Amino acid sequence: MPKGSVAITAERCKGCGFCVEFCPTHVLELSSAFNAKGYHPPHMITAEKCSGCNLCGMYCPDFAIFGYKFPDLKGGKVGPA
Amino acid sequence: MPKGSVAITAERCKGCGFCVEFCPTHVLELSSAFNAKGYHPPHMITAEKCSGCNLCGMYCPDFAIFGYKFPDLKGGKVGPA
Amino acid sequence: MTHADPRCVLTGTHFINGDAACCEGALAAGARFAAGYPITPSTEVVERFASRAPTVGGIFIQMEDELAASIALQGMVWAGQKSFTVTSGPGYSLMMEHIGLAAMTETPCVFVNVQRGGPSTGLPTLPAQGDMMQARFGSHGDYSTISLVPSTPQECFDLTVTAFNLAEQFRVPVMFMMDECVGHMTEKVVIPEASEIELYPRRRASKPPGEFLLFEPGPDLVPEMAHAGEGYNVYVTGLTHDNRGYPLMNPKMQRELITRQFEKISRAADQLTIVESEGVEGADVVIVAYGITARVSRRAIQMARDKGLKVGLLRLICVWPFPEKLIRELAPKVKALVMPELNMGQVVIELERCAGGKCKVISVPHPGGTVHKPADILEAIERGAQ
Amino acid sequence: MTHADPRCVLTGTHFINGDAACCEGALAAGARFAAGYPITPSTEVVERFASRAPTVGGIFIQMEDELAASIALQGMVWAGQKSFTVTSGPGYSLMMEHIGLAAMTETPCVFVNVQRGGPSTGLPTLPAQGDMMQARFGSHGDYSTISLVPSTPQECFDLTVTAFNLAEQFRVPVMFMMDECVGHMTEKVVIPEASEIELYPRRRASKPPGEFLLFEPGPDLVPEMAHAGEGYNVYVTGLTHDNRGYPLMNPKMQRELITRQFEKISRAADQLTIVESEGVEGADVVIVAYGITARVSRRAIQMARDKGLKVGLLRLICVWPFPEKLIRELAPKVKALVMPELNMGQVVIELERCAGGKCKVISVPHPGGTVHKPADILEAIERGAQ
Amino acid sequence: MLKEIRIAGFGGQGVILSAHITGRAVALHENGYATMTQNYGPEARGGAASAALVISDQPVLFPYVANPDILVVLSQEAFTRFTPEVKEGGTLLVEEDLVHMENLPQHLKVYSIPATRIAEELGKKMVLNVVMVGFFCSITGAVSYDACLAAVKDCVPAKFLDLNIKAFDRGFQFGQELLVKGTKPEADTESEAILESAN
Amino acid sequence: MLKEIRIAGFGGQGVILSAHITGRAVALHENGYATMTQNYGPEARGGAASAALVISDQPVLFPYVANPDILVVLSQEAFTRFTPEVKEGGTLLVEEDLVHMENLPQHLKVYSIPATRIAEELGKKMVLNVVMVGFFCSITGAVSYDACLAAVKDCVPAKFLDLNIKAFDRGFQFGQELLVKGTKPEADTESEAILESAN
Amino acid sequence: MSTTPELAILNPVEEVLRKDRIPTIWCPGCGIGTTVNSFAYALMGTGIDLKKTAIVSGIGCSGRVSGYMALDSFHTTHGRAIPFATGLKLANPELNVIVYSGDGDLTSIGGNHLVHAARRNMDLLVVCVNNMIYAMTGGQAAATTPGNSMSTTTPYGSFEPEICLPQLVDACGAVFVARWTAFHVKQLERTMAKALKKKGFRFIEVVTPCPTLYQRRNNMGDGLAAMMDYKNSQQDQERRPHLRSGHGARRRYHRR
Amino acid sequence: MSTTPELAILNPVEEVLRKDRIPTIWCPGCGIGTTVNSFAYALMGTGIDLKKTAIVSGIGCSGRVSGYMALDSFHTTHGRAIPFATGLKLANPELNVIVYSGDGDLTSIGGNHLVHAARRNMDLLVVCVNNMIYAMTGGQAAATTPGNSMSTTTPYGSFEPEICLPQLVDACGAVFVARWTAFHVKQLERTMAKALKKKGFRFIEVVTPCPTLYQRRNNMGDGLAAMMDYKNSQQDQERRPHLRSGHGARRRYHRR
Ligand SMILES: Cc1ncc(C[n+]2csc(CCOP(=O)(O)OP(=O)(O)O)c2C)c(N)n1
Ligand SMILES: Cc1ncc(C[n+]2csc(CCOP(=O)(O)OP(=O)(O)O)c2C)c(N)n1
Ligand code: SF4
Ligand code: SF4
Ligand code: SF4
Ligand code: SF4
Ligand code: SF4
Ligand code: SF4
Ligand SMILES: [Mg+2]
Ligand SMILES: [Mg+2]
Repeated sequence: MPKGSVAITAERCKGCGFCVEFCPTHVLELSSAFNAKGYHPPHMITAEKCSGCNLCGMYCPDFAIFGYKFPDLKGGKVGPA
Repeated sequence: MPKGSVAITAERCKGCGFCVEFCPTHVLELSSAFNAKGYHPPHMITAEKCSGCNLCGMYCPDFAIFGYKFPDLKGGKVGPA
Repeated sequence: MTHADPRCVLTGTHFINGDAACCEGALAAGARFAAGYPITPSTEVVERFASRAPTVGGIFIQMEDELAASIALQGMVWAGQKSFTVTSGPGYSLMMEHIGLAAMTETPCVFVNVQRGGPSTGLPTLPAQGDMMQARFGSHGDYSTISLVPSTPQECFDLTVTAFNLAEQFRVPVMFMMDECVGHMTEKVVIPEASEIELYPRRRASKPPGEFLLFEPGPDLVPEMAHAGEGYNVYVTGLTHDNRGYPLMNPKMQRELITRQFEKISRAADQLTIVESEGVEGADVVIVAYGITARVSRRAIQMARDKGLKVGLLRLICVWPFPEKLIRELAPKVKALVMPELNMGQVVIELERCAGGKCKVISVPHPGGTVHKPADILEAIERGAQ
Repeated sequence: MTHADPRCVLTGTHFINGDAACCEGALAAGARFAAGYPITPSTEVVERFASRAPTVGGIFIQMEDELAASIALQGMVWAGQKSFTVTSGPGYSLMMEHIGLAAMTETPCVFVNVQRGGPSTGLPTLPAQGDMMQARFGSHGDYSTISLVPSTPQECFDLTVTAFNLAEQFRVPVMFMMDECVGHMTEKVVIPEASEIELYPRRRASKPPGEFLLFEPGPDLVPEMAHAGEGYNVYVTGLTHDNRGYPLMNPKMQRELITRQFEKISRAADQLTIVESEGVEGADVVIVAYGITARVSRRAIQMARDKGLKVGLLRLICVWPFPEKLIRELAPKVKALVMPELNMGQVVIELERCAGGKCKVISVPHPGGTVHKPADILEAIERGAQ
Repeated sequence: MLKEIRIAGFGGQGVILSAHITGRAVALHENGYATMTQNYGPEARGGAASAALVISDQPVLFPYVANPDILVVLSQEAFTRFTPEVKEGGTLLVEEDLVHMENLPQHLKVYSIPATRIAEELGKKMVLNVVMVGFFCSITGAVSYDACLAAVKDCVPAKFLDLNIKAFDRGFQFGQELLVKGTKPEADTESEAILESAN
Repeated sequence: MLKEIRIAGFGGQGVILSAHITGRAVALHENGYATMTQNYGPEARGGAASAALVISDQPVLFPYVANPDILVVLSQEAFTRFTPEVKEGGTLLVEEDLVHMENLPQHLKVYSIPATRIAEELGKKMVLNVVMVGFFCSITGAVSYDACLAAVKDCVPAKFLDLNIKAFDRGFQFGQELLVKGTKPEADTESEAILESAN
Repeated sequence: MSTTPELAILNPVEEVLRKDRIPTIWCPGCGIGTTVNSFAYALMGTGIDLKKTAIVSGIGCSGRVSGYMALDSFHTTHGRAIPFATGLKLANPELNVIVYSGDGDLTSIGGNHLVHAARRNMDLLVVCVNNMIYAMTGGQAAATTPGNSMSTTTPYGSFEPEICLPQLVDACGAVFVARWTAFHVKQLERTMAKALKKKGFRFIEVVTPCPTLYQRRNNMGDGLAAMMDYKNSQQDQERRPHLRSGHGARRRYHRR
Repeated sequence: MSTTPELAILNPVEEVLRKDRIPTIWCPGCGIGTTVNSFAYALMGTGIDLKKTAIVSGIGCSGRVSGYMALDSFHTTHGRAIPFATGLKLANPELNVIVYSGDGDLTSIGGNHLVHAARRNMDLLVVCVNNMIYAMTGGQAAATTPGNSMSTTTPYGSFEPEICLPQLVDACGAVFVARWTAFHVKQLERTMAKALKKKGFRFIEVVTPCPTLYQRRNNMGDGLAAMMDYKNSQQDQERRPHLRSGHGARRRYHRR
């Protein structure tokens, strides 16, 4: 049961791979698909491992991805860590 | 018997008093006479004490004075220390 | 128009030099902030300002060089203040990049240049009018600004106020082109009551954030202004930019932007034809001069009139933009226009162009260091009258 | 005249851009030292020089800013070398103080400006000719220098050599006014044999130390030069100075010095009238243009001739000093002179002045970012022909 | 004979170099005249880049290209921007994987090549521009094979020479094959989709 | 009534201030017009300094002084340089200890004062310029005593006010006494020597 | 897997970005954008009044940062961001003024202003993006380019030693000096937040990848390679001044 | 008492002075001329080839030194002596190039060149005459003016801390850094001689009296008073940066 997830704006992505490399739980991978600019944006390969920690978002130089936590059952805060 | 003496170009002097103050043996004094620019150049008051060390020359910002040593009887160098 | 703040105005009669009068003019105009760097013969302006400004809640900052001074003042303006800087030849050369920046970003401010003999270090303590073309063309690229030239300490006061007003009205950097003579000449200067000093207020954004565009031209092509800290998220760049201020680097935007920046000045040509004329009507020869040289010319004119010559004086107070229309009208009516300048012939280029061959144009150049001998100007008048 | 050093000359046929050709021209002219600071679109000149110079015993130094670059090169010259610097608009503005220094100290050197759209940061990658008046008047005070404008990469090579030669002949800083178009345009460039490249050698002191005076004018008013390290105890200052080079700050010395510095150029007006003319004889309309704009004008001329109009082209290669005499002679013979420029109308001021009302003078301004549409120039030709 | 050519894509694709090679071929290896100019934005990579080339048997007066005879596009943005400028009946060369040809004017002769893919197959994506030069040479005949190859050799570092010659040849070959098949791109499903949307 | 005045000496003697005080007296305390200009060298002290003052009952057009009606000299250099410029029949005021009057033109009216010595006696060499203002006021009558005194008061720091008033008065007094004795300097041996060499 | 739809649309940093200007002009793998994230979170986290916050840049790839921030943005001339900011701050002391620019801009052409703003303890936060190169103009050597590196103006390797910025700024008397790399996103955010809340002259250097113009010419791989390098290697001293003598990436400078 | 007539006429330092330019423009009690003595003896003592020695100044009272030396003399623009000297040295490496100028010139407007010449270890000797003021222009505050001092542009006392030059230059990597006062004529001579013989970027600061424009306004007496002060007082820290924290007048800096 994943604790969080990511939102990706594929058209902004320049395929640098920072998010993939620095995701602590190795949730992401660059897809083989091109976006309009010819880059390969990331997608989730092990979504269940995502903690929503938003490290991917912190690293993404193009504001193309960010992570967020699912609402806590006890009513915690929603939003990036 | 003095070991040295000084040469003074009175017209260059601006009366700052450096030579007087920093002569280690207090050989000099500012004279009461004016030079053309209205300054009081130094003169020797205790010439016998002059070692010719040229400290006055080192201090004079206007190249108006310098000290030199008398020739050594044993044929030493003539000129500023 | 608003009026000067009485706390900043040293109302009264003074015996002060042009530099001091310029400082008082800036204060009266509402400048409480200035950035500068010392240089002879301009330093007295900022020295006085450094002492006066804190008494009215202002600051003078002496920057590390003229590059810094000439942009720090623009920061002051974008923070909502009126501001100016003061320099002389070598420092003015160092300010050129930032005069272009001020023109491009339409930053209202005043650059005072107390001209001395050049080129290079030249004659630091002696007068010249050798930076007149530099005032117009010294920065790279095309821009159009305003240059005023005072010829008495009294005018150093009065016209400094005008310089600030024009800067605000047109959102341009205004060049205040003094010279060592006027700057270091001491005379009676009358500073009026604050209520008699009219000020052109900052053209502030009349729309709220979101609707307001920082470079949207008003009816007179001049945009309104918002400052840092007012919630507008202003965007100011020296790049070619659109009405939001965002960089937009293509020939079309360039044409739109630069053409407008020229037109906002050229449309106001009549307002900016600021001259003083004396005996021009019916004259055979008119001396066209500015600054200290205009004053020296008066003696030559007296001498010429004594000889029975019909001579007038057209004193240019606003040199840039050049009063083209006036000269085009005047040239056919006279035998000659004579222009003495404390330079090798700078503004006379424009004079001759505008005269368009309709009369003789006689340049009386002078490399500076002192003023003209009236006899030299007289000689030119006589040549012109033939 | 001597000849170029074969080791420095890349004899052969090349497909290179104007920036590269300029670099090769400088090397061929004997410049093995340069100081610079990167700026688009000029950087390729020094990048190439940085790679080429060490192969011929030279050095390129990238300084910390343009202020430094524009004076380091003068140090190089006073050490006995030929040297130059390269920049574009904003950097050129920063060099203004030192152009004045070079003029005042009569330091032979070359300032290359690859012009881009301005003012301020403007259009860094796009062309303009907006710094033409700055090249003449950008530094404070009065000085007279030479400005050349190439219109093809081939000319970037050829005229760079000329620029160095003129610098040496007159002991002045020479402005080499390229633009982004020409700088970034790639074409065939033929570099001749070194033996075919004539160089004007440094005018070295012909008298021994003690007798030699560093600023004593020769018959053509140009002084000879001694360098640091040659035992002459040279004294070089930006202050007004006497023939020894010692500061002497009075109006008389100022007049003597500045007048001579102007005259050494003005006396050579004929040599410095460097133009290319085509179809001017018998033309109704002559286009007067320089640099890339002259090339663009050729298409407009073709179009006009197709319409049966008699149009000629006068291409200014040396823009400053302005070919005054030539224009004064030409103006009465034509209906109109048309001047397209990639600026809001700069050199046309001189054109109109010299035309003296003898013919129409039509400015075709353009704020830059691209070249003129030939149709716009055609339209001006048609107006002129009426 | 005067031909105006534009090659456009984004920074980093070697657009400028491909124009340079072509111009050089004409100017130095064919006794013709060539003038190359370039436009680029402030971006070092990823921004729009385009080069214009005027080749002629006469000296080139006007160096700019407003309406090219031949347009080579390596990016969608370049396609959208420059296609409308091509002369009536002009030629369009396209990097087929990077460009979706929407609103393609009917009057154009269109030739596509997966230059990036070919370059990647050769082991170095960067040679896509040389592939394109070969393709250009092959399709347009505006410059001879020999001159073009000589220019390629002039311009590339020695250690990449073989690779580049291969890239040039692959591009040239691809063009020759295409010419045999006709001006329209191969009717594989992917490019059919493109053609559809190009109505 | 237009009077051209030059006051000259070296930097640090307060030459400029003395001209300022005099001009101020005319412009602000007498309803006249005064224009003061100055020349100075690059030196902060010790270099040549000179001020020119034009006073008139009409606005002053030409602000410079080529041939003064009155010359005040405080240094040898100033004497040598400016004396030849004085108008025929003009007035020369001299600091007598600092100037040896060689080649003195006969047409001049000459008045000397040991201003520095007087200032030193008052305890501050720096007020020599105010002594000179008093002397000037007294000898030339170009400006009234009251106006001049008022201007002195305007210009000096409060804590030195008394000293300066004294200096002004001493200068004025010295002038009055001299006028009684005639235009030539006191015939003490020292100044006689000067006069001799002034032939 | 349910996502909260609103969140899925808006990246939180966009609160302080000019959305209408994205995508940025920066290259793939350029580290400048990464530093902007740390800055954005620091800005939002400290709760300073964003309406009273201005950001000033010079010219360069890094100098474009000001233009992407939804603050009062000033993109001035090359090297002169600090004196512009000085004027801004003096004339309206209520403003938080941040200078964000490149190494070339702030330390080469603008070096004098850096020195003197630090000396006069001007109340500014200066963030210097150090990619060890003049990037925007195409890869010329900067004062920060490590000795022996290749660049377009040092085709035989640069023969000048590079400058150590924290040491320089410290010598001038800055009250707060720090250095991180773009890899240290969290540490950088915290440092920025801390600096934002301090008064006086504060300086933060961020060593940042420039794959296009610095790394490529020096065979140092792409942006990711640089980031990995920042992460892993603490030993190899070659061409990585962020790891050098006493000024390790992790070391923070405090003064006064 | 017999004097040797020849000696009595020629001051030995005149060998390296332009005699036709004496008297100097300097004020009574100005310390600049005193530093010139140390420099002259150092020059003569080291026996370097004076024909291959050039001296470069900027603008200022101190900047006039170059014009009094019988060397190749360059009086350049304000602040730019170092880059001029850099060009000179690069284009003729045989030259000994000395920059001799004022504190304002070298460290305020010219600060950037100082920083970068030190950084690139340019082979120059820079002598900075620090009189803690802009003298030639009439006494404005400089970056070296001690905090709270009076000057014409700080009529209420300067509110900016002054810079410590040896610390700055050291941080930039100079190979030789020293500071003396004009009182320390012998030490200064020795230090200058030592520096003249070294290679690389060498920097010597000399704290010097300016009675006319700095001291008078700060009630610090005449030139002699300043010299006495340099001699005697080591405790009083007020307004005498030459005595301050760790940068005592007697401390010499060496690096590399
Ligand atoms: C006066 C001036 N000189 C030169 C330039 C050209 N220029 C623009 S950006 C830049 C270098 C930027 O380097 P840096 O600050 O390190 O930023 P980066 O691009 O590396 O992020 C230069 C030299 C300019 N715009 N203005
Ligand atoms: C570009 C420029 N700005 C300003 C000046 C004016 N200026 C000449 S000397 C000087 C200050 C000199 O101070 P410093 O270097 O400390 O020398 P000092 O006179 O104190 O010996 C200044 C500001 C100038 N000549 N050029
Ligand atoms: S939010 Fe955290 S865990 Fe999820 S993908 Fe991003 S970095 Fe990985
Ligand atoms: S970090 Fe951003 S730009 Fe890089 S691959 Fe991930 S989403 Fe794309
Ligand atoms: S030479 Fe020495 S002892 Fe003689 S007066 Fe000079 S300082 Fe005194
Ligand atoms: S040191 Fe020189 S200037 Fe000073 S009093 Fe002595 S001789 Fe005169
Ligand atoms: S050139 Fe370098 S610094 Fe500039 S955007 Fe690209 S990677 Fe970033
Ligand atoms: S003003 Fe100061 S530094 Fe200048 S000469 Fe006089 S005492 Fe020396
Ligand atoms: Mg950088
Ligand atoms: Mg000083």
